[in-house]
Amino acid sequence: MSELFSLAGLSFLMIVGMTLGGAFIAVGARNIFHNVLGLALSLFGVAGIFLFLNSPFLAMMEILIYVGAICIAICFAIMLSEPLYRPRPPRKPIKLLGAGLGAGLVFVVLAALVKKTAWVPAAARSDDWSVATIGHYLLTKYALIFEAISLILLVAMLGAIVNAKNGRGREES
Amino acid sequence: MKAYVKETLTGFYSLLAGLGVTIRYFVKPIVTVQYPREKIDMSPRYRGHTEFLLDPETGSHRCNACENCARTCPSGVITVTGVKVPGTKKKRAVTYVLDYSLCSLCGLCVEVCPTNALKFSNEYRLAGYSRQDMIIDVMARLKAQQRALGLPEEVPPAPEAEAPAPEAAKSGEAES
Amino acid sequence: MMLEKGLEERTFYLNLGPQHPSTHGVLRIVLEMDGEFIVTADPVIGYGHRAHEKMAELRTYQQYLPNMGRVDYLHALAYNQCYCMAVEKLAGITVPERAEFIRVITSELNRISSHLLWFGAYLLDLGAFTPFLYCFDDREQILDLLDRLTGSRLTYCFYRFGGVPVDIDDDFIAGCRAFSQRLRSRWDDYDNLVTKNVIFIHRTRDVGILPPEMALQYGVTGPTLRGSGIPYDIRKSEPFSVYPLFDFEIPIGERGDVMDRYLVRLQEMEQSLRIIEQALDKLPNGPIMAEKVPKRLKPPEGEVYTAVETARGEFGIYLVSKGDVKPYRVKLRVPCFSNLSVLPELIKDTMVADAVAILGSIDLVIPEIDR
Amino acid sequence: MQFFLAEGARLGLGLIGVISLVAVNALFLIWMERKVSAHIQLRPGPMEVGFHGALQTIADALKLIGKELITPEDVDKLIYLLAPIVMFLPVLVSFLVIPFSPTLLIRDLNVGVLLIFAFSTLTVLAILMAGWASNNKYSLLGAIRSVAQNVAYEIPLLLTAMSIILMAGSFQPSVIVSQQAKVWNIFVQPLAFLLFIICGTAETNRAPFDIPEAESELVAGFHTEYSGMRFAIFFLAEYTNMFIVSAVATIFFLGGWHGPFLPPVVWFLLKVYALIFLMMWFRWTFPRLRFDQLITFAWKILIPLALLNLIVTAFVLKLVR
Repeated sequence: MSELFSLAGLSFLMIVGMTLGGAFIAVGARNIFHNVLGLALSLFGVAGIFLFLNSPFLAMMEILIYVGAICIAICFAIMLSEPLYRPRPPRKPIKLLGAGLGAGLVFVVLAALVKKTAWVPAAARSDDWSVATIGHYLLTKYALIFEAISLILLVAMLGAIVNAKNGRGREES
Repeated sequence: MKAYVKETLTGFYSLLAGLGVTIRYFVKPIVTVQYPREKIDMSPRYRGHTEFLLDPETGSHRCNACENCARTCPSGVITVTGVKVPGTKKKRAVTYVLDYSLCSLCGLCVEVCPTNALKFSNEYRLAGYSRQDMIIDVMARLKAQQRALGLPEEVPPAPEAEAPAPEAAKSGEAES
Repeated sequence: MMLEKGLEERTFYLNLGPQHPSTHGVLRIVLEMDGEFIVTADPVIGYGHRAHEKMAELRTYQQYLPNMGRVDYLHALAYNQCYCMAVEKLAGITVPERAEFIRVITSELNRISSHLLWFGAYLLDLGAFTPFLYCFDDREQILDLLDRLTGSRLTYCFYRFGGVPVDIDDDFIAGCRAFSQRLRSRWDDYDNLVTKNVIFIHRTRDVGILPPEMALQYGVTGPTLRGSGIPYDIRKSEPFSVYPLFDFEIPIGERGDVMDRYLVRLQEMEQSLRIIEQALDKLPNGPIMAEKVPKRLKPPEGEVYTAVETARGEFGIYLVSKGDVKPYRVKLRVPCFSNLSVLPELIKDTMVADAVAILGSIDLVIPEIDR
Repeated sequence: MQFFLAEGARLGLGLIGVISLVAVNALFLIWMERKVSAHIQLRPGPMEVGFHGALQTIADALKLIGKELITPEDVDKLIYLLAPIVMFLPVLVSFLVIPFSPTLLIRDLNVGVLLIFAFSTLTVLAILMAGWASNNKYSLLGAIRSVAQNVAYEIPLLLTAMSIILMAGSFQPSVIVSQQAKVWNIFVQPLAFLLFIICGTAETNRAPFDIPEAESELVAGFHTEYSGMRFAIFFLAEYTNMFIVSAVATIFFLGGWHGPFLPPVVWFLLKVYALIFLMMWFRWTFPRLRFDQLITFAWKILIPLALLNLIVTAFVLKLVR
């Protein structure tokens, strides 16, 4: 327990707090823009956890892609959503309960998994984050994931183009 | 494709040309005037507010308070009062006050003056904190000019029939 | 932005003005926007109303002179000229030729200075700051010249009924010639900095196209009309003063877009330089003031309309006299009012950035619209 | 424990150094911008406070500090207050990894370049927050424009950065710099340099890409409603962003601290300020692009060129190695 009060421990607590707090804002806030900001905060915290796991590259990617790109994209979507001055529908207790139960279930399953897994110490991984290594991994060990992501992105882009084409009907300008 | 490449290249060249112009001006000497430190001379015909022309013969003004200027002024800027000079049928101005805040600098008063008593001053730095500062006592300016030149100050002829309007005199005092 | 329940929220309203950097005055345009696109535009005028027309009825003919420089302060001399022409026509005063020449020279100088200011301010609207200062450097030369002649730098009140009060001297003539040389030497820089600039071309080409028919319907005049390809210029079509003596062209555009209006104004400056040079060459000797202009002008009963070509278009004065020292009625036909009325048509379905570009290209002087 | 103390002291010193650098740099840059614009426009610029107005920005900063902090009605208060901070923090973080000289750098991270790019994306979030929270249509329009612009320009920026990272084979700034001891990358990758400068100008929202704050259209864009020190922080962040973009460009293309005779730090700063001058020169020469043209420019010209550059780089590297 005492190691939680070292510099590293304190920062860990801070990061976990950020992640959890951000997550709560993300689901709890009633202003949709606040939700996104909460999400950004939470993802920022996740990046910090990656740092603790000795994966600075992933941490940076987390910020670059999730905070920098995804959240911004969500903000964009918000601009197209219902205006905020509209009265918001009241919360239904049943829905709240259901959501809470669902989230609890996921948590329990994850926790059980974490308990069961025999964790390999991180030291076994290499510390080499050069471009060559990452490229190598992407085309060998993680090739399937890489390709799958590319496909998804391609589909998303095509969808975006189709939507943009049909959306406004202002092609002439 | 060819057009695309060509447009990109010519566009890029045009940007470079623009940069060339600005860098050439960057090393040119400046053209502006550092206003309160430096002052440019106004052109001799600059239409500032009016003031009395100092008649070199008499060493004083030529205004005979005919009030042509006051009447012709589109904005009613001018208040002039005069008294009868004893022994003649002529009048002579004792006060001449401009409300410069209303003046539109058209110069009609100078043109209409039968005795050519008025001229434009070169003063352009006229700033004030209140409307009172914009009321210019032309007679006081003339007297200051006379003092600077060492000319005798003119004693206004004793009022015979009409006395100068008290308001005008008062505002003249406030100014000087 | 509370909207009524019935109105759907697809659009919103944006106030461009009354105080906005690109309206150059107190003009307000209510824009109904769909995102960055403008659905409708509704100009609201009258913020700078000074009752110039009513003032004419309360003042003598002479006293109304200074007002004329203030209707459109950027091309004040043309307004002066128009009013003087109207009164002279009414009172039957003939202006000596030399005075007419001086009027043309100074008015054309003033036109160049107006166009230069427009050029700079327009680039300012498009986000380029520097050309503005270069133009002002050039414009300053004109102001100095006119200052030395007329004694004023902006709201000139120079022409008088029957002529001009002050003759031009050799210094002024030399100054005009030096200026025309100087301005010509600057065209290259302006071209490289602005006209050929790819960003500028993209911002102005095919933006805000004003078809000639629409321009005629709305009574648009001046460079805005000529940009649409209609060579209507009062100096040629209803010649006044001594303009028929000079050889100059009326530049017109082809497509009627913002770029064409811009080019027309640039070329007009060149034509004005030509007029000035010819006028200086042909300048006759003689009096500068008509003889026997009464100090208390009482034109006979009657009415008269005169028009001149200002930097913004046709300016006309309709003057009714009942034989009094004061005009009975003065109606000013100002070009910007008509030019503004076409604006909603032009900026419909464009983006805000284009709206600003189009608004600038019409070259509005707001106090002139409000009068 | 000792490691943490030493590291903590280093970070603390670094933080103080960075904050003072940010402040002094912004003061200097604002003065420089005024002088550069003034001389391009044939005027002298500020001349009154200090030698040639050198202290003018300090006077202005004092004025801004003394101004009332206006919080307009109906703003989203929390976000409204947070936005300047979110704008400013990532700027500070980026300084952690900028190598001013072989020795003068706070943390030599092996993902240093990524860190700068990652944190620079937060600027967009801050602008969006400011624009949204201000409850002003001009602000919101500015924010939306800013987002679209930054998303569009980040892609070519990262693509050009990738070609340099490919050459260096590392994300570590000091490694990228050391590899340019003999030949600067600008001579190997002139196109990439050009693209990087263009995208960098766009990323910092500077003219001709300053549409989020286009004054002739949107009054002041996303920071229309901000006053006093809050406004000053946006200003500070803008100028510090300029510095960071120029510093990254220096690391990538101009050989970082390398240069004869003068000490490395001086060389580094000289190069950075030369690039900043270039950006100022752009600003005072060009008109502003229209919003859609800006996006078109990014997608139709910059991204294809950046991709092409990346592919050619990879190909040549494969051949050489």
